Amino acid sequence: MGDRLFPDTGEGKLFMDPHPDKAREFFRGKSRAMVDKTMTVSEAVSRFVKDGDYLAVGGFGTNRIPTALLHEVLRQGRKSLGLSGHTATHDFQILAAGGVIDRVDVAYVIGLEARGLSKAARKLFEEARIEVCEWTNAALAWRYKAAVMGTSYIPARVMLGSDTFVKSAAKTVTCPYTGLKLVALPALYPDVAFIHVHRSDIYGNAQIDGITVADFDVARASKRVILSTEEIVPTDHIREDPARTVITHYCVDAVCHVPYGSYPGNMPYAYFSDEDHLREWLANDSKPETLRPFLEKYIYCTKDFSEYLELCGGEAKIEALRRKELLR
Amino acid sequence: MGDRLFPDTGEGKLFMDPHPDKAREFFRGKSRAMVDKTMTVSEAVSRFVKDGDYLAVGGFGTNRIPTALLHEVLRQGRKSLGLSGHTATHDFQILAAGGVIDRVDVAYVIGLEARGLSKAARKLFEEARIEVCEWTNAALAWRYKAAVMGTSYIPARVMLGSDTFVKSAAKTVTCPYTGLKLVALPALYPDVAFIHVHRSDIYGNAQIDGITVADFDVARASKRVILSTEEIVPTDHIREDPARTVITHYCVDAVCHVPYGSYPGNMPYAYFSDEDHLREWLANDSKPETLRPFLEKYIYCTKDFSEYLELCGGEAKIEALRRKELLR
Amino acid sequence: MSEHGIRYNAMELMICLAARFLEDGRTVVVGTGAPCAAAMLAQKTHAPNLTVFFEAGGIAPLLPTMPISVGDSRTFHKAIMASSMIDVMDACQRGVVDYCFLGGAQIDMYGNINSTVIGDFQKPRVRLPGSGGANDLASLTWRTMVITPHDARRFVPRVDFITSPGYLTGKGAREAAGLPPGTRPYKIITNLCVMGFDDDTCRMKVESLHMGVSKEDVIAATGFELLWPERILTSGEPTAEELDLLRNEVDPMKYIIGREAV
Amino acid sequence: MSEHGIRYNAMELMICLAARFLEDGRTVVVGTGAPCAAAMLAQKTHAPNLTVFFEAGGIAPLLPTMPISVGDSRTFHKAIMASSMIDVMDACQRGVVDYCFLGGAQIDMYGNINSTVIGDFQKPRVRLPGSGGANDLASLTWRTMVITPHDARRFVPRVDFITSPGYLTGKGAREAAGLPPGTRPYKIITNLCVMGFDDDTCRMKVESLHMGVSKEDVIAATGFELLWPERILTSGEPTAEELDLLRNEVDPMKYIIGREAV
Repeated sequence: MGDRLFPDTGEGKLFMDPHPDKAREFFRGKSRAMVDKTMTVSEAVSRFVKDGDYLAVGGFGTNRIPTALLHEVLRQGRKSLGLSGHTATHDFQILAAGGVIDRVDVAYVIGLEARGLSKAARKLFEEARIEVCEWTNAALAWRYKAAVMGTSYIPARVMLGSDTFVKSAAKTVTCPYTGLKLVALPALYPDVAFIHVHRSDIYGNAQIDGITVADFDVARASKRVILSTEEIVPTDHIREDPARTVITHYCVDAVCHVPYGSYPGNMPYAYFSDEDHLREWLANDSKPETLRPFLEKYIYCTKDFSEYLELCGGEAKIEALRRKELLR
Repeated sequence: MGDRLFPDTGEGKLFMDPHPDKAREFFRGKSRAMVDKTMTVSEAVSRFVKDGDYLAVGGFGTNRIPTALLHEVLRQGRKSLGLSGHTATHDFQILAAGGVIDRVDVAYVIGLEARGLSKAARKLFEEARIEVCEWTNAALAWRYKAAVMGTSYIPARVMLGSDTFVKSAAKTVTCPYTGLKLVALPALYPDVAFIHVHRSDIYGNAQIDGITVADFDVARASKRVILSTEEIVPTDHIREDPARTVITHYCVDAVCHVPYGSYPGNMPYAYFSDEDHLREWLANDSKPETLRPFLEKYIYCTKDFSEYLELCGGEAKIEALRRKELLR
Repeated sequence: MSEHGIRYNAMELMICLAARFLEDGRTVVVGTGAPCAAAMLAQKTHAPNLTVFFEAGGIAPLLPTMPISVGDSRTFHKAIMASSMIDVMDACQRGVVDYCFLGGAQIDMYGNINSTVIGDFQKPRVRLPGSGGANDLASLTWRTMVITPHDARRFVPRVDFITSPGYLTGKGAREAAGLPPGTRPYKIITNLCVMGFDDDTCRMKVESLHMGVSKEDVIAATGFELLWPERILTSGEPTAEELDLLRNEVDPMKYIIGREAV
Repeated sequence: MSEHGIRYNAMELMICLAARFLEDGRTVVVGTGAPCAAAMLAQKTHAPNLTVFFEAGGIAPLLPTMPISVGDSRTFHKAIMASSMIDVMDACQRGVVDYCFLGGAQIDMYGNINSTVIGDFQKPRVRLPGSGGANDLASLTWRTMVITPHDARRFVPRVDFITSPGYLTGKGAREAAGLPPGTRPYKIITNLCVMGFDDDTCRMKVESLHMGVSKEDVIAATGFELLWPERILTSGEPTAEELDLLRNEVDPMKYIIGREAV
């Protein structure tokens, strides 16, 4: 800063095309039919996640996260994925540990908030094994919103003057009404989104209890959406209280029934985060020699999420976390 | 069209300043305290609506409309108001009949959808007694959204190529990422908003059942907000289900308890619209000689909304409309 | 009128023809009246999986009766979602919505529609309600349809005001204006005929005449020169099943089909 | 340490001092840890009407325990609204949010903060989490506060990376960059002192030294030249009431106040 002219374009790479006409063509071809989309996690990841895809993850790092879907990406050995690092904490930790991502739009990554930092995740950056473009939480939220709106950008007032801007792929624009300098945030249309919800019908009409974080927008901005859900409910249940719906069927490609699917993350009103297991993750991902057996044990050698959950303490553990969540 | 170059700026007048710094200064000074904001409709209109103010009305024309507040504006003889005509049907009809508005951003006005058109409202235009700027429903919704976001505009893809654009105050911009031509919709920060809700606490934390139309945004975009509410509930009630909240206290200036306050409009899950009374309005506002006595009877000579409601049939009428709403 | 001895009126015919253009598994934004009836009929016949949006926020309701307003409580009765106008308009702009239905006071050979003003804008002879969501839907949904009475006051050489864009001035004009590529006026369904648009000139072109309607009838009721196909088809007629559903399930109170179209 | 014989640690002192800067009837975005504790303490003392936001969407909760994450279920426990990140960020950009608290690995004399990278960006010596919402809050809220340990590794002449803007290069630089006028870094609260910023130079300026801390202590722990007032005040100490509330109601499990600050 200071002794140089501030650029009007960031140096970062724009990983995803913000052109709304390309997104429109995709959305035009996508079915809006209410057909049964329930399938296993394995089938959903196998059908809707391809090597090289750019991924958006719902929830907030360790809260209402689609753990089962993230694990399955590792199990199926996907590679070269891109990621929207929108407060990506345990989700980023899993993907980084599995070596499945090679580029990331960063708002917040590698940290697990107050819990500390993932050394395995940090190493990706320090060894320059990942392409990085900087943003902020609001910037990524508004980039999703621009996509939801089917426009190519939204103007905002963040990142201005900072190196966060310099290392982003943003550009500045001048407001035609006020002459203000604004940041044009390019629309972000992810290839695929993973979102964990409280309940969904078989078509993907889904409810979330509590804060939605950015998931109203993530579900609409993404070309393909895989839901994991605590519960599958009849469509009548959705229709009884239509103001509760957050995600609608025409956005969704797959619905996977995964009870406790946010574990070890917090699921509001259902179960708290398992801080012991998250500490175990942080301890084990600090060195390759502990990380590999840890991943073998919990992910690569488990058939699915229910086996993982059993290893972690199963129903008894969930019951304890439920009591914690409900302050009992 | 056709034989002329299409302009990159509409000819219409921008009634409200879209500059976010002016709005920020206003919002900075506005109290965010949770203090008792309950007051009568008369006090709310008297304190928070000034001659010349620009008004936004919640709901959708004949659905969940703040009738009591609109009537009170006439009773208190406000003048030279501006209006956001965002599917303004019966609300527009009331304001037009009272001669209190002199400028309007039009998306949809003077019509009452399938019911027909208000002749009194139409006459304002045909006699050029009102300044007009054209927009669309989506454009006004996005203009509110730009204000909610605290930016000065949002780009969109409507109005392009049409005379609606030519008679708007919009400008076109070029997207810095795609080169696309887009319409820059200027932020709309109304001076004051009237919104009718199902329930609110005394601070203005409020819930709406059913579609929110644009009211999530209207409440946040507007400098001053007056709520009328079917019911006042304890704040604990709001806190029991925080995902239901649509409007938060720091947006709100006044909370007026007005049961059946959307009458003769529809209030979802509570009472249907009174089509007979709306027909009476249309019949009577067709000529000055019938309009004036009609307004005298229902508005100017009634003390408040409850007197109006009594004239219209009171509880018995509401009970009939409730049965109709609930399909009984 | 009927070939097979089934009687129906022009409104019933238009609704049935419109319904047939709505493909299953797609999305449509409807208003009140005939478009809503057409969508409901389509759902009850060939398109059970048609998702209906109302622009005020109702998504995929189970309509208990005909709505009076695009935002009344019927439009989100047992809906999949009671959402917001911006959610619906965002979906249109994102390319998720396939069809819309519009009406208007004037329409020209390129499908441009006027619902704003007759005469001068500043001091109009007749002021109309304005765009509402019409311009948005005509700009953003993939295929715009119109159900309208057919007369020369309405089908004019030049609309006084383009509220909602059709093909504007012809081929390429929508794209040049910045409208999303691939969106277009699709079908005009009147009490006389069904019209589409010629791919090359983007001008309105008759596709089929209703039973008992002559080419001359249509020409007389149209204020501009229409294009005609080499072979003029006859529009299909409502089937007994369609009429039964329309009269007994879609609009039993005859709010819509009780009106004569002209 | 205490003048009045009440013992408290540095974390407790910083939280109490921070709480006092939060005016009643205003709004603050907090994260977990000390900022959250400060806001809770302010609510229990002079600012019962302080509205607390969490950036993931929790608005005005009744916090039953200290949140572990900015988005965990505590952050919207019995909240006024369980909203979304965009609603909170929109409120910040609209000018509705008065205060925020940030932290970081490095801070310079203009209050610019680095939480992205130490060393080279492409191949960093130490990679940090990045902005998260920090840049947003520093750009958009009216007054940015920092609670941080005070040492020369942290208070550096030049941050390796400006993640979140302070005064950038000095007077007028925020406005020139396009940031909303009137927003600014406000208070830096450390284990040694409270600092503000000089109106003319926009440089960090000591306001008060904590009890028992000397000017030399602060100079030694700061990697750049600080401005000093003509008369150096002594920071207030926590009152018995504040400590009681902090220890018994705000953080009874001592998640925050059990940590030593340095």
